[in-house]
Amino acid sequence: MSGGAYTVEIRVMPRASLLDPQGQAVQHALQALGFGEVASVRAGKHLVVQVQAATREEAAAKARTMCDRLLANPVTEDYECSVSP
Amino acid sequence: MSGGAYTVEIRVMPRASLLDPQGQAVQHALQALGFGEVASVRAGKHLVVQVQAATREEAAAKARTMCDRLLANPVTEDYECSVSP
Amino acid sequence: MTDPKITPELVQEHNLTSEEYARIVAMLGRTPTFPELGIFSALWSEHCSYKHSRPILKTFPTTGPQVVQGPGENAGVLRLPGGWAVAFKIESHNHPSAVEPYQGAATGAGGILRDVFTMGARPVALLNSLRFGPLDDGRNRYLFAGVVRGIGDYGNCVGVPTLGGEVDFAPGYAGNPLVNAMCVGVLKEKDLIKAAAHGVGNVLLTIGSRTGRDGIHGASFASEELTHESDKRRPQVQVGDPFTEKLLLEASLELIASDHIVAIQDMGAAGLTSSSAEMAARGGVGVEIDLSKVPTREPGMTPYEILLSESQERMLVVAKADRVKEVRAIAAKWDLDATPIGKVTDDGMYRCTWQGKVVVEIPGRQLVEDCPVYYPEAKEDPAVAKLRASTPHAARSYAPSDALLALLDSASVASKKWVFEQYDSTVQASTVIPPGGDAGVLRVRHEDFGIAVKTDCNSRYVRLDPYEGGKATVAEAARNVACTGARPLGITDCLNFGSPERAAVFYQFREACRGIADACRALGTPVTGGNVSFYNESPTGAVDPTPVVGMIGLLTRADRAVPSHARSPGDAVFVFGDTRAELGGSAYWEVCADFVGGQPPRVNLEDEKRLVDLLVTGAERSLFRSAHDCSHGGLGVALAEVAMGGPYQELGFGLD
Amino acid sequence: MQRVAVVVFPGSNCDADTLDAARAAGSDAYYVWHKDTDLQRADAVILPGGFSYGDYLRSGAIARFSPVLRAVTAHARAGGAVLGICNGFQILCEAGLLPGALMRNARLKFLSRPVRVRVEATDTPFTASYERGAELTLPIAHGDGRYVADSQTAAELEANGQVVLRYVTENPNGSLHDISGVCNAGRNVVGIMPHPERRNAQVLGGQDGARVFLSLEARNATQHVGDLRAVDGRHLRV
Repeated sequence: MSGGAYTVEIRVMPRASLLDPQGQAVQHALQALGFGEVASVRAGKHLVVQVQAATREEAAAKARTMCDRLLANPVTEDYECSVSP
Repeated sequence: MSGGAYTVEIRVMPRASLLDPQGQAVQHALQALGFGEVASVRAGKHLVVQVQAATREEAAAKARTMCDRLLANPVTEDYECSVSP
Repeated sequence: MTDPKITPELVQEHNLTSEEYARIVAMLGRTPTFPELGIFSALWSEHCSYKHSRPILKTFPTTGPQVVQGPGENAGVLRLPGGWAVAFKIESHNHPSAVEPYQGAATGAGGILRDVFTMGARPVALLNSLRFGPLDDGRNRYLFAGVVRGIGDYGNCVGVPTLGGEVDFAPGYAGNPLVNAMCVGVLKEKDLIKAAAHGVGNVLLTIGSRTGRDGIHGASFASEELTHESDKRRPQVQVGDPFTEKLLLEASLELIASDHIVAIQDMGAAGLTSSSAEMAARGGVGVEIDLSKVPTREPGMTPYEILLSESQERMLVVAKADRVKEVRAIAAKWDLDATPIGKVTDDGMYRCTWQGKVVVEIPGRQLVEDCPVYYPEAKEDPAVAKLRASTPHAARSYAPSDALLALLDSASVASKKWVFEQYDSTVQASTVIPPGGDAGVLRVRHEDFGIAVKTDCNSRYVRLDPYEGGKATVAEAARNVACTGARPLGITDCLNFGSPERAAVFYQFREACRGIADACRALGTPVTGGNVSFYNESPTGAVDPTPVVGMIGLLTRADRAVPSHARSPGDAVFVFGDTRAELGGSAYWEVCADFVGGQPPRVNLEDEKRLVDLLVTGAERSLFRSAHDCSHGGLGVALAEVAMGGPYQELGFGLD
Repeated sequence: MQRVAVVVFPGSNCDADTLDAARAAGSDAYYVWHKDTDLQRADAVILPGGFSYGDYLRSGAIARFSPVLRAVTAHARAGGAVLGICNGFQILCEAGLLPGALMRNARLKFLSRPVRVRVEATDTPFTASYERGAELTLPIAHGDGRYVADSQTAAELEANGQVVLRYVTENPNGSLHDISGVCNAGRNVVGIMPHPERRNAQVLGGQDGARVFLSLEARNATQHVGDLRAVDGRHLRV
């Protein structure tokens, strides 16, 4: 397997239209701690995947397939991937 | 409150040396789905906070304080913040 | 990375006294290696050796026709009808929970589950006894929420219902919360397996998760007070994985039933060291372990770290020499690794090698049995005697109804629904009486009998009068169980105290144990095992003495279990027993007069025995529609609980 | 006597309860391991409650890829009866066999308590022997029971009468339209959050859940509904 090891950062967030109780709970807790200037909070998952790939583009494509198949639920979540190096 | 609204992306991950059952489960699942080239997966939280601040640096400083006091568990988690614009 | 040189500082850092170290050198005839020092530090810690409590524990009654297995094994076992038996135990995970409440409590639940299924029993109920500082303090609220969520997430995922427990709040626990977890399992008596290694040549295997640096110094860490300094020396936090635990549970029960193995034990406090050494000592054999074969999770782990790691969800199995393949097949079915790491020998030595070199060689029996035993001084703190003799200056005059409302509103007395509704209490479809009543009751499928389970301790009584408090703790647990109609059978105990090296604390311990022993003898409920947790102190001082008792009761007919809430209008209400002017240590004085003092109620054990007999007989004859114990808060609170406790309708009382 | 396959995933913990409840109702119930792909001539398939794969990532997210799901999907496509209870319901949604999804409870806490639900549809294999509109007391025990669906799906569910159970008097987890259970368009795949297998005998506090399993037998037996009380009686001897 030529190419090298890439690190993919994947961000999976609940759909904006959906109720985000976790985000709301964190927001209220922050405001209770005196961070009145916090307007909103959204809470989701962060995944860091080490993957072998020939090129950076291939790593990104693989990441997207993983998200579509498993890592994100299309009914309730959106995702974003960023690959490094 | 002068200044403006900043978006802070916060990444909260379990400490590297600690057992990460969720990361392991996702890794095995991806490998079972045929993504054999996945070497490791680590799973954590992703938070997006909208905050009012005078400057970008102040927003970043506030974000770090929020993480130290509430958003990250110092015993089991590490965090990283990035502010935009 | 070479091992550090053994220096007096290093010995002291391992919580070994100079006399203990001298005894080790005499035993080995040489200076111990670094891994050996680690092993002695763990096995001779208070947590593993009970060196300050063993003489007192020997005074407990531990025999009876219903006792299948008394103290000394991973769990106690009592006999049930139809060839059945019940394995149960309670253990503490106090210090890890003070550092990280969620994982501390979760791994406490995981550990106690393994202690029960390692006997061959299927876990059927979990209970937990929790103590925190007052809830007006943010840190205590954080610890409280984290512990409850940790226990819930773990127990719910493994699929064992939580059927009871208790939660209490007092200033004494502010720096040092108590998290005691109890597990109850059922098995056929003939399937009981003991954790004693035997059979020269039989193979030792680790099964389950890989070994990491979790909780190193866990065992000795539990045996030392929580100081600010301990924050720096915080061990790697133990992280639990309930999903792997569920696989380990099923694999272990399948292995035990398969006859391929001769012994099995959970790798609990002090991990591989305590499990292998205890199994060898119980079987009177030697073991040889190749530490380089132990599967690790982190690179570059040293023999010291591998021996002492407290990574969770790991079992040590002794397989018949010719059955290793079958053992690994069963583990593989449940997606678990099973790795041979050593064998049983006949030279009585506890030996470990690392990359071909011997790094540990200690006489097995002496390692476990030669730990010194201490007989510390016991003297009551005069301040407590004075407090016991005093009464509140002038209790603010409360109208009875206001006093009752104040009591019902206090955290210790108020309903704990917020807590137990986070625990799955109906998984396994065997719950006859769910949490919230006097005791949890479960049925055993396709059998008539039922099992009642309860944990109890009134730490205020124990603090003011340890002997009477010890008696009261056992009596209250027996009453709670009997209220459901179950005959109390036996107990396990988790004795949470401060430092035994302080005369005032050891007086509390000795007297409380004397009270427990007397009550167990009078009520016919022998002690089948348990746990001692000393050094529960923090910068603010020792915790209140909290000897928690876990009681098991037997109902001849599960479908005749008696709930505690009122059932229908028109039912007659009785109070059994007489009410004496005993307000010492009462919730009333505490809430309404801000005073925790006075002589706590003296327990008449003969009366308690007759009350238990009455409750059990009455239930068997279906005379009672409901029955509730009158305890913390008194009669008014008890009646309120009976009226409000019903699942749907709110009933009232007309009383003279 | 119906052949009922109870699927067991690593992490399922209600499989034994579900097997017993199906047998108590007179079915020939048996286990199918998640790695098998043969349902052994099942008339009905039940995905029990539990924490398949530890509920890691999302409840049911990993279990849906187990080999057995291919056979379950084929069984469902062929009109065969499929029931998902709690975690089983989550798996069926993740696998696309049921519309919508189950998310974290609104108050973020695991909830274990009896709740009141109303039977909204009786033309499914698992609710045939209930009276329409009947109110039941069933235990729930979940942390991710909040049913969600986009507005269009929600409208279709209501219009087609695909809501099978609805919370009454109290919505414990913030589910859309108080939904506690749904079925697919073909009405042969049903998902419910409450646990009927934990409430099928008086000793457990009530038997409101028994008819979920009795429906399977009754629907295919020639008896009419009246005989159910006899079946009910026999069933009580558990």
